[in-house]
Amino acid sequence: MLRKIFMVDLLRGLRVTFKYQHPREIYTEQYPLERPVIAERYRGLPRMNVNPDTGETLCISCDLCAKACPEHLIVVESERDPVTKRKVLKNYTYDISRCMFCGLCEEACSTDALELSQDYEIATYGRENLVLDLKRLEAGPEPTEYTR
Amino acid sequence: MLDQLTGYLSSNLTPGAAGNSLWALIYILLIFAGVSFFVMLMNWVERKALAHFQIRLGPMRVGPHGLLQPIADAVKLMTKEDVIPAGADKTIFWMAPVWVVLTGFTTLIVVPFGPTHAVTDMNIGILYMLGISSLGVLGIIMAGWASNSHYPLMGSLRSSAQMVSYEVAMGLAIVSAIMMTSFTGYGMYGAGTAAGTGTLSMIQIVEAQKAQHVWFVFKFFPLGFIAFGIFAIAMIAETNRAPFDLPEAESELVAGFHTEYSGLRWSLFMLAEYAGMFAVSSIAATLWLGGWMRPFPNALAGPTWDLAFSLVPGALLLLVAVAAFYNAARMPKHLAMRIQTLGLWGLGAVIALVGLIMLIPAVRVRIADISWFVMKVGFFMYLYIWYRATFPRYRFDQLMRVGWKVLLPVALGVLIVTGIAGLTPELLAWAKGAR
Amino acid sequence: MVDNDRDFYGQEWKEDRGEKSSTYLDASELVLNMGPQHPSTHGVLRVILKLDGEKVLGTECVIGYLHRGVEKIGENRTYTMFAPYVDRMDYVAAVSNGLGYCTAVEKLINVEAPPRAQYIRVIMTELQRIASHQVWLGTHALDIGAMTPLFYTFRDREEILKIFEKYCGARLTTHAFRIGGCQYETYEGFEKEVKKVCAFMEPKFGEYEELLTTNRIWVERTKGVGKLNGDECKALGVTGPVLRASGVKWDLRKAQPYSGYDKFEFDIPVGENGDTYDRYMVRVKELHQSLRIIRQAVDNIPEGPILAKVPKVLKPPVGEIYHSIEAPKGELGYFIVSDGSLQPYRMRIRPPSFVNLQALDKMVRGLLVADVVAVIGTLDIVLGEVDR
Amino acid sequence: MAEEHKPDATPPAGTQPAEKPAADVKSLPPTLPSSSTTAETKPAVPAAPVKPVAPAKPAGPVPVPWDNEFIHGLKTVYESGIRETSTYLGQNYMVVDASILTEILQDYRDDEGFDYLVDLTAVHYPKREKAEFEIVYILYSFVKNERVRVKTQIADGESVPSATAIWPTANWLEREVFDMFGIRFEGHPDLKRILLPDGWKGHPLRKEYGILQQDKEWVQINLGIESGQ
Repeated sequence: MLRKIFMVDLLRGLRVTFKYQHPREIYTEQYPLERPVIAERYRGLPRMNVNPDTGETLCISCDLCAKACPEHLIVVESERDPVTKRKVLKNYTYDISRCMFCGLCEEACSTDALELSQDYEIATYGRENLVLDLKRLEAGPEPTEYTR
Repeated sequence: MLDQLTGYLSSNLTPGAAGNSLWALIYILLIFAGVSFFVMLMNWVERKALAHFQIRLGPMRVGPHGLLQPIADAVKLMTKEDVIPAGADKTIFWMAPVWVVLTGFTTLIVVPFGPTHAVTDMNIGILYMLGISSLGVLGIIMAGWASNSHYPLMGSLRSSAQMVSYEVAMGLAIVSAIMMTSFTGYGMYGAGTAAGTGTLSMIQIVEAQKAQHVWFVFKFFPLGFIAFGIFAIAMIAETNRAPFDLPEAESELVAGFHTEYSGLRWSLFMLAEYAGMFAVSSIAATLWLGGWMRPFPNALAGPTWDLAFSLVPGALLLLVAVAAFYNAARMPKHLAMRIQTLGLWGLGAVIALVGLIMLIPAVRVRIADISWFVMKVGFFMYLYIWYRATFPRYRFDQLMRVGWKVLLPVALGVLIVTGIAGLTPELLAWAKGAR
Repeated sequence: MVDNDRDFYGQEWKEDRGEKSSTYLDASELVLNMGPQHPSTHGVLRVILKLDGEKVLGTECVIGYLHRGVEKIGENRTYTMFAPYVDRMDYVAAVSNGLGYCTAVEKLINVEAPPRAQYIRVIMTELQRIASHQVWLGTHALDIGAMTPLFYTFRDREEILKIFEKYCGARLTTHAFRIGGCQYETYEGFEKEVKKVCAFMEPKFGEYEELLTTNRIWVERTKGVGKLNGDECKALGVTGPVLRASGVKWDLRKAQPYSGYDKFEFDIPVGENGDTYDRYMVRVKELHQSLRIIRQAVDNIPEGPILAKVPKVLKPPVGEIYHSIEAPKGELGYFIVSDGSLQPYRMRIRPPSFVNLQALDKMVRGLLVADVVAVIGTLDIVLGEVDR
Repeated sequence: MAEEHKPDATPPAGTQPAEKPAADVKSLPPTLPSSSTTAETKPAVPAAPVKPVAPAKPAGPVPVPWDNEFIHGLKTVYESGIRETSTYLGQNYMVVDASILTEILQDYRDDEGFDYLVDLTAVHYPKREKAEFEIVYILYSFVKNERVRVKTQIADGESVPSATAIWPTANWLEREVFDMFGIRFEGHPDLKRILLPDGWKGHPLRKEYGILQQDKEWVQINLGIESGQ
C-alpha cells in the first residue's frame, strides 16, 4: 500500500525515460548524410556480371533464371549463332516493378552472371525505367549523391 | 500623456491597481506577445524533448536543429485550407476556437510575474482564474457538438466531464493553500499567534509566503506537499494532457474534439491548450513555489547570496549560448548546411548578448523576479512533457474514479488537517483557558 | 452496407434485446465505424461497433481489404517458387511462416533437414519470435497511450533485423529457408553476434517491464479486460499466447515438437485468468524463454551439411498432409494436397490471427471503446495473415 | 505503359497449362498403380539434351487402413456411412457420408475429447462427377494430443450442415469456405462472404476460376476502372 501512496511505480517509469535522454542514446540516422551499413548478402537491385577481361556478358542465356522466377519477370531472347552452334544472348529484360527480391533467380543462374547487388535506392520517376535492360543491368548501381 | 507614462514608473502598484490604463495596455500586449512566443518555443521544446526521451532526434531539417520548425508550422497552419464539414453548425463551429482562446488568454491578466509586474492585482485573483478556466470547457463542447460527427462528439463529452470533475479537486487544493496565507507563523511549522486574514489576490499570496519565510509547498511539511501534489495531478487533467489526455486520445477517438478542425482554427486550439498549460502552472508556481521569490530568501540572505542568485538568469542564458556555439561547431560541413550553421552562430551570439545585458547590475535587479517565475513555470512544462513520454492513458471511468474517489477525499482531508495545524496555538490557548 | 431488417449480429443477439426495434438506429444505439484506416487497428481491419454511449453492445469485423489470394497463387506455383509468398502473409514473423511451409513440404516428401540446418532454423525462428513480440509490445503500449516503449522495442528489434540482413540478405521478408534445410551457411561470427544480441536484450526486457508491468495506469487499463477462460478459448479455436494466458498449458513446440525443438528445454509461461494483463505477462515471459532457447542452440550447434538432398524439380508423391508450427501468434498450419505434379493441388493455410480475431466479439462485449482498442492490441493480429 | 512483360512463351512449368495433367484421382489417395499411369508430360525440352526418363520413383508412401476401438464402435453404428479410414504418412483420416457428418463430429467431440476444430476447408475436384467438393475437418484433442481429419464428399450445389453448434470457431471458417468455394452451410448464423466484397460474383478457389480472373462488373461499378489485370 505504501508503494501505491508514494507512486513508486510511476517514478520508476519516469527514471527509465529520463535515463534515455542522454544524447549518446539517440538512435536516428540522418539518411542522406549518414548512410546505413549494408550487409554483404543483401538482395537489392539485380546486376549482370561481365567477364572482366573480355568484357562480354557471362550469361549463356540458358533461361533457367526466367523459369525460376515466381513472377515470370525475366525475358531472355537469344538466337543460335550459326558458326559456333551456341546460343548468344541478344536481349535480356528484367522487370523489377513486381520483383520480390527473393533471390531465386540468383540461385538458379548456373554461371552466376545474374547477381542481386546491395543497391537499395531503386525508386524511379516512371514505370518505364523499372524495366531494366541489359545495359542498365551491367552498369549496376550508381548511388546518387544527395546534397539536401 | 507623458506624465501619465512616467508617473507610473515610480509607483509600486500594478498598472491596473494604479489606474494607469496605458501601462495596463502595454502590459497586456507584452503578456500576449510573451505567451505567443512561449507557445512557439514550447512547440519546439516539446518536440525536441519528447524526441530525446524516445531516443530520436526530433525536427532537424527546418533550420539548425529544427529551430525554424515552429515558424514553419505556423506558416503551414496559416496557409492550409480551413475546412468546415458539411453538416457542421457554422456559427458555433466558428465561435468555438475563438471562445477557447479568449478564455485561455484572459486568465493571464492576473498572473504575477513580479511584485508590480501583473496587468492588475485583483483581490479575487485566484477565484477569477478558476472561473475563467472553467469557462473554457464550454468552448470544447461547442467544438465537439458543431463538428457533427461521432468522434468529436464523444471526445468533447468526455473532456467536459473530465474538466468539471477535476476542477473540484483543484479548487479544494487551492483553498488549503489560501488558508495557509492566513497564518502568521515563521518557518516550516510556525503557526503564529493571531489569526491573520487570508487573501485571494495572487500578489498578496506571494507576499504572505515572503512574510512567513517559507514556500507553501514546505509549510507543515507533508500537508503543503500533498495539496501541491493534488493540484499538480488535477492541473494535468484540467488541460487534457499526459495520462489524462483522453479527449484527444489518438488511438481511440482519432483527435477528440478538434478532429474536424484544420488550418488556422486548429492552431487556435493548440494556442489555447498551451496558454492553458501556462496559466495553470503559473497558479501552481504562485501558490506553492513562492511566485517570483528566489529560493531560500531568508536562510541564505545577505549581499553575497543576493548577488549569486541574481546572476543565475544571465548565467543560464550564457550557458544556452555556449550550447548553441558547440552545436554550430558540430554541424556537418555540408554545402547546404552552411546557411544553417551561420544561423546557429548568429542565434548563439544574440543569446550571449542578452545574457550579458542581464548581468548588468541595473538590469539584473529588475528582471530577477520575472526570470525566477518563468523558470518555475518552465519546470512545470518539462514535467508535462516528461509525463507525456512515460505514462499510458487512463480509461474514462478510471479517470473519473481517480478524480472523485481519490483526489477529492485526500484534498478534503488536507484541508481539514491544515486548518487544525494552523490554529494549534489558539486551540491550546483556548484549551488552557477553558480548563 | 448493413441491411436494415436483419438483426445486427447472429442469433443469440435477439434474446437479450427483447423485441426487435423497428427503426434500425433508435436513440440509444450509436453505430461507430472503426474504419479500415483507424490508427489502432493493426492493419486494414474495419470493426463496426454498436455502442450504447461508451459501452460496446456488439461488434462486426469486416475484413478482406488485404486479401491477395495466397492460396490460389499456391496452386499455380511450384513448391520452391511459393516460399517467398509465404513470408508476405504474417509480414511481422516472416521467418516462422517460412519454417512452417518448409517443414510441411519436407513432411510431405518425407525428408528430414540435417541437424545443423535444424539448429539454424530454431535460432532464426526464436529471434523472429522475439522481434514479433517486440512489435506487438510496442504497438500495444502505443494503443493504450504509452508512446515511448514503441521506440525502445523497435530499437532493440533493429539488432535482430541486422542479423537477418547479414544472414539471408533481407530484413523483413527473409525467405531464409528452402525445402530441405537452409540456403545460406552462417556468416563467420554469427554465433558470437547472436550471443552479443542476447546479452544486449536481457536488460532491455527488464526496462520494458519497469516501464509497464508495475505501472498502475497500465495495470488498471489491462487487468480484467477482455476475459477469456480456457474452454471458451478451445471452443473458439484460439491458440498461442492468448490460449496460454487463459491457463491452458499448450505449446506446439512441446506438444508436437518439430525441427529439433525437443532438444532444447524451456518452459511455457501460463496465465491464470486470461485477461489482457495475463496475455501481456505471458508474452513478456516468452521473450525470456526464447532467449534461453537461442543460447542453448548457439552453444551446441553441430557441424555438417545445411541442405538435405532434395531434387531440383520437386515432384512430391500423391497425397495430403497437415502440418502446423507454433508461430508467435498461435498455431500456423499448412494443409497441402499434392497430385504428384510440380504444383500443389490445394495449399490451405490455417492462420492463427484469422481465428483469434473471431474471439474479439466475445471478449469485447460490454466493455468500453477504449478497451476495444486494448483487446485488438492484445490479440496481436496481423491483417496480412487474417486476409491472406 | 511498357508492354506487359508476361509473355506466354515462358515454359508451362510456370503458367497454368490449359489442361491440367492432374491425375484422374478416383478416391483419394489412389493406390500406387494409378499414379504411375498419369501422363508424365515433360516440361518444354530444356536446353540440355532430353534427359532419360526419370527412373520409376521409389514406391511413395501408401495409405494404410487405420483402426481402433472407437472406429470399430462407429462402424458398427453407421456401417455404410463410413467409406474409408486409413493413415497416410502418420496422419489418420476418415471419409464419411455427408448425411451422418454432424453425428460423427459430435461423437468425436464428446466421446473422444477432440475439443478443438483446428481447421475447416474444402478441396475442389472438378473431374469427379458426383463428389466435386471434399470438405475437410481437422480436429485436435488436447487430452490425447492427437490430430484426426474427417472428410466428406459432396456434389456441386449440395450443402452441408454447419458445425458452428459444435465448435463456435467454425463460424468464420465456414464463411470463408462459402466465400471461396460457394458451398452453403445450413444452420450457419450469418452465412455471407468474409474476404471478398459482398457483391462479388464467382468463387475464386474453384479450379475453373482463372488466376488472373476478376469480377469485371464489380470492379467496373465500384472502382470505376478497367479491371487491373
